[in-house]
Amino acid sequence: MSQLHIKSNVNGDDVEFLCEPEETLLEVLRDRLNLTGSKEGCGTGDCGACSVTMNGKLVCSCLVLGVEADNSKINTIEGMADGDKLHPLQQKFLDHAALQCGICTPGILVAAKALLEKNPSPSETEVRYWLAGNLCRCTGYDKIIRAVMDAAEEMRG
Amino acid sequence: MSPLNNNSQARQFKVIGTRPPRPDGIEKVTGKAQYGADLNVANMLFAKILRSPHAHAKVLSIDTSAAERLDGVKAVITSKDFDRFSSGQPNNILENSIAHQKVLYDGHGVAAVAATSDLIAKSALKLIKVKYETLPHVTDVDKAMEKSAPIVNKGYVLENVPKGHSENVTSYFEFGHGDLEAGFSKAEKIVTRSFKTEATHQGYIEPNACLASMTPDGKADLWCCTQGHYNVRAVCAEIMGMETSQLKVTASEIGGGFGGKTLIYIEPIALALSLKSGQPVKLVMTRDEVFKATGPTVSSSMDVKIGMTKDGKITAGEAKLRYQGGAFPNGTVEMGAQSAFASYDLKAVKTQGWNILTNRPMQAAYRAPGAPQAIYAVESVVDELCEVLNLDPLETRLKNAAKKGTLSSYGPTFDDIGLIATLEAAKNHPHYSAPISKNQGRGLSCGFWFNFGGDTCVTLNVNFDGTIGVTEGNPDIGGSRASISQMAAEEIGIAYEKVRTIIADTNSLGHNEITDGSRVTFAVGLATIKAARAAIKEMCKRAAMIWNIDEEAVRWENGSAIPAGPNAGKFDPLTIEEIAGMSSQTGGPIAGHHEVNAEGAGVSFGVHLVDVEVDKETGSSKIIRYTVFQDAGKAIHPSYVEGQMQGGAVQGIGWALNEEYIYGDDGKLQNPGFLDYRIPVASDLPMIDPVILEIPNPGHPYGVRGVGETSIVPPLAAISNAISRATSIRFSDLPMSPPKVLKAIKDKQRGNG
Amino acid sequence: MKYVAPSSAEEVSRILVGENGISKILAGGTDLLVQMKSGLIEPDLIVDIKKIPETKEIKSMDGGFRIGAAVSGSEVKDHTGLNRLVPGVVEALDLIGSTQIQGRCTMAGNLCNASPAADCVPALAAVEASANIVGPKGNRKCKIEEIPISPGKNSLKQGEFIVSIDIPDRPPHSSDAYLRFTPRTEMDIAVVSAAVALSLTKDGVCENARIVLGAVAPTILFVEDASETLIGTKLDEVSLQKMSDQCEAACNAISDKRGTISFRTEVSGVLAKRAAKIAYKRAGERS
Amino acid sequence: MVKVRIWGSLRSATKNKEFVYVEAENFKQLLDNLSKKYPNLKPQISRGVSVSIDGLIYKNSWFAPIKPNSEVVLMPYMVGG
Repeated sequence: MSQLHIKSNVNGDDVEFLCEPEETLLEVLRDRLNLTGSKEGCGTGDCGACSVTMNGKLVCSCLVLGVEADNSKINTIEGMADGDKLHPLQQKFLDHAALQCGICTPGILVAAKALLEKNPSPSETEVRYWLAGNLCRCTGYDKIIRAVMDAAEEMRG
Repeated sequence: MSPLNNNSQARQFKVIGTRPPRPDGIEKVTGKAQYGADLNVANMLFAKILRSPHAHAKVLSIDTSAAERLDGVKAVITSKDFDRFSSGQPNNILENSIAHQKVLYDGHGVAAVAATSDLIAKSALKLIKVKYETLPHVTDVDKAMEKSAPIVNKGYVLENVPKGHSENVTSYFEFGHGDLEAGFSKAEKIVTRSFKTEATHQGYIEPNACLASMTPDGKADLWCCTQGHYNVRAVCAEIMGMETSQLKVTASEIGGGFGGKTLIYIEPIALALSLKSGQPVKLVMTRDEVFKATGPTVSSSMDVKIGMTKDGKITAGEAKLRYQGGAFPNGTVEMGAQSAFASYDLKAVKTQGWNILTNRPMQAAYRAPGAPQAIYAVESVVDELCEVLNLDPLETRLKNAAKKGTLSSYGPTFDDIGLIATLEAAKNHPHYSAPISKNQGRGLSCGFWFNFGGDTCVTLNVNFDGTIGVTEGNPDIGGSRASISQMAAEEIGIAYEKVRTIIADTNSLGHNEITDGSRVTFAVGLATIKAARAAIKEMCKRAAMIWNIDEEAVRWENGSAIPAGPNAGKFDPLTIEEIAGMSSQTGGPIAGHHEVNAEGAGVSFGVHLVDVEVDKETGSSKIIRYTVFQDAGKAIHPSYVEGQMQGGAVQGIGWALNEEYIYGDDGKLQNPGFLDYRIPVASDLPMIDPVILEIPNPGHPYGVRGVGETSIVPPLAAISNAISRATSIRFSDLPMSPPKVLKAIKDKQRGNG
Repeated sequence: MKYVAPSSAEEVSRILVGENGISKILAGGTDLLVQMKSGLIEPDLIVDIKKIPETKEIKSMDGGFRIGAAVSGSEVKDHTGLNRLVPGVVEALDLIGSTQIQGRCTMAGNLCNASPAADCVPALAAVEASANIVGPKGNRKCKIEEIPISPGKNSLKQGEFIVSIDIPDRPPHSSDAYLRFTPRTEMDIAVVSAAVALSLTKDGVCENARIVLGAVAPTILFVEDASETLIGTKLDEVSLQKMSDQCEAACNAISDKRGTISFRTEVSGVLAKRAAKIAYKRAGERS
Repeated sequence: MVKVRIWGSLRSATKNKEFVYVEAENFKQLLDNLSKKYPNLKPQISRGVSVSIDGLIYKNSWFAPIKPNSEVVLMPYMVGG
């Protein structure tokens, strides 16, 4: 096994790391870069708890190799708030009690942000289908959908 | 959606019933909150568990030598490594974590490795050579009862099990009262039907994870995601032969549990690996392991017989419940047998329950364990009777509903309960009278759960600036820090923001029962209120010292000490800030604490109403509209009460429609992943409309009843009844997956259904 | 395990030929990484093809399109030309996995994975798409339906890989549709699926039809007699029913954890009928 | 004397009696005296029982008071989710 040297940009910061070729981006984020906000719920792309964006595209970081992050821009939950100012989605999740245990929350917030950047005024159905890859076992999704719709409305101004 | 206030309440609340932001919210929306797998420490090793590929086999030998020789491997253990700690008593938790002489199910742990990286640990597992002698297996509940079935695990049969069954039948329970035969003889119509439900998994999104560090002097620190770290300490200390005080367990944030994280699977293994390697060890399950080796629910086979008069009075009810809960015994079937008919006021009722062992993983509690299955069967038959007798299903339930003074089906007479109010709320809700379209059916079901209390400790510290620190010992699984802070603020008479509640490690408080049985808001809330009252008493005493009057002459109001009456003297109120600021000078820091085995939890009822549309060409069912009515006693933080009701309902929807453990003929689990174990996704669902009722629990100062579990009980029958009405076919087998529904429709069309 | 990311197709082929162990092509990775995670495969070499320019483009070609092997589902979904030409193929790709999977998964990957339940394969076969293969003995072109040969097995030879997929232009009044059955609305694998591509005359008479079923046989199933049944009709109920029955008759399904033989068989006909109606409506609207 | 309701399958230990009578002023005395009077109840009592006293379920509070006219029901010890 020989490790590869990767240069990437995570949440606006240039980073370099060494990783094994078989390590996933999720493992790199969590174990090498200490960004544990992205969660592993399944490791097979079925739960969305590890959602990040890679060059602006929403992906499951468990289904991306760490080496593929070379020369890429990665954005994770840790980069969502602007300093001490929460992103409107984060604030609306708190206001609507859209989280119970909170393990799916980082992935859902990252996914919802990607949605609103693509489609600032999604219908309820569009929100539900966009977020279908993010499992939540606590809430039944109701308050999550309301929070996303409300954040979208606020962001539209 | 605002809570209905059916009972006028003496107390006017200021903080209770509001919806403040949760104290741990920002950590959880920014990714800062640390869950089980999120902690890394210096010199840490990564552990992996080797698991059985067989459903049932003797372990002839385990050769770990090649794994031990692999570079980077620091420790390898098998069940033998635990022998030196053993008290000689069999320990089911340990035996379920790591097999002794036999592997009892597909995925049963056999050996474990700790290495310097996850990849090395994975490679080491492949180097462990295990020789098995496979044995015949059984995974079906009815087959496991047969005399000829392979015996799964010997020595567990209780003294009262009737003869004639396989040794897999380990316990038998019977409840009820009255004369069944006389009851059935009065019935206009009797319906008897058999039901089956498949096992489901709690499906928490965070796999079980822990980090253990143990030293040769017998001390250890353990970090883990659990519903009860005090229980983890008790169980692990016993397994490891440790004194309780030497094991400090800290609960991480917990990514869902629903009962599944009340059991212990990996912590003893991490401790043993840490002891052997001399390094901290992190052990995180994969999703595949979570499905194969952590607790699903029981699966069941049930017969229900109910008689009804033509005007809808139930004359007698009988249920036979056969539950399998894997390779070790459990106490689920007796709870099912007790709750089956709990919603009804019956003159004659009898329930029987058998627990059966199979080659499946040890079942764990899942929201109201045992109740959803039994109540699904009973509520389906009640609905069928309503249909054949042409009666309104809601009126019929009202006519038979349990109320204050009803002799319950499980023995005690009910005190104030909220079932009738809940049914009335459903009846008066626009959902019940809304029109439904072609291919749709409307279903209804009642649900019930006991709710628990149990050992609880709370310390409430009054800081010098008059703010409050509450220390409690129950992992916050869905917003309980908020509700506990609210109760402390309410009782003390200060703002919610002045209170911070933390979850203590096991060395900072006395024993706390697991976060289960919907107990936390009830029991921890009760202890918090009592702790606050103790602190208030002390603050009144300090005020009395300052004013130089009798302690009894001081009253507490709105966060201040005031003279109790005109005779006490004329003094300006002393605020909590002032008293706290002077506390060093008046005797020292002020705290209140309360330690109690909280009893009197008070039962909870719910009613669910659902409209389902069935695609008759594909057998696919779609939830069109869903309303939950539930008695919360008193909703402390209504948003999180609604969240429990919505979340439970959706778990029930998954159970009713698609979730199931699928075992192959080889006894292996076919679907250990979120792709083929289908929990509902956002696009499967409509909004879930919650209606909170508040019929105060006399056993709690604010009237709180547990709300976490009841909501999973009604969906199974509500959805089954809706599909049955949409298709004019009675369904009696869960899940109602499309192939099953389509087959029933086709059979009916072909005239053999 | 080794990881390489060559910048030309020829280099990929050379590297593949030179590797003695197990080598795997990485494009979207949505199947490969899952298989690696479960221990199903342990490659010695991973060849990432995303650095090869032609795998990343969608090119117009004589009214049709050439889609690079590393073009993701979401890129296809956002492509106006493809949506107009082959809406059925786009909806098939759009059904794979979740939004996150869409961001990575590729048609070529779906094809090479050779699952009988692969969503875009029936849809591609219905519109007579083909794959461009690069290999040690030069380049070749292959019909879509000839790539998967049995569950998990494809017909590519040592050193070969798919570099792009061609979707030819379609005559006027042609369109397609894809439907699948899954227990959940999203995040699921097709229990059974049907793709229908139709070409109509100006008057709405079916001139050409291709009906391809998924997950009802070891590979996708082009149902010739059912397709012919629709030709010369305006998709009246009688013809549709006959076509649906012929689809059911053609099925060679299995029972497994996702569905039974009878379910797959019965629903294949239902889906074929529903997809045909959609394709017919779309074809009528497309000049 | 307190009147105690015994659940169905436990009645094999009480000579098939649905109700038994024992002296008891609290939970502990109840269990102690039940064990004495009906030794066959012992295995279940040692595994754990809950007691409902006037409709409130007690899991293990020994000194929960029982009045002579209290409604007392023996129940299996329960665990939750």
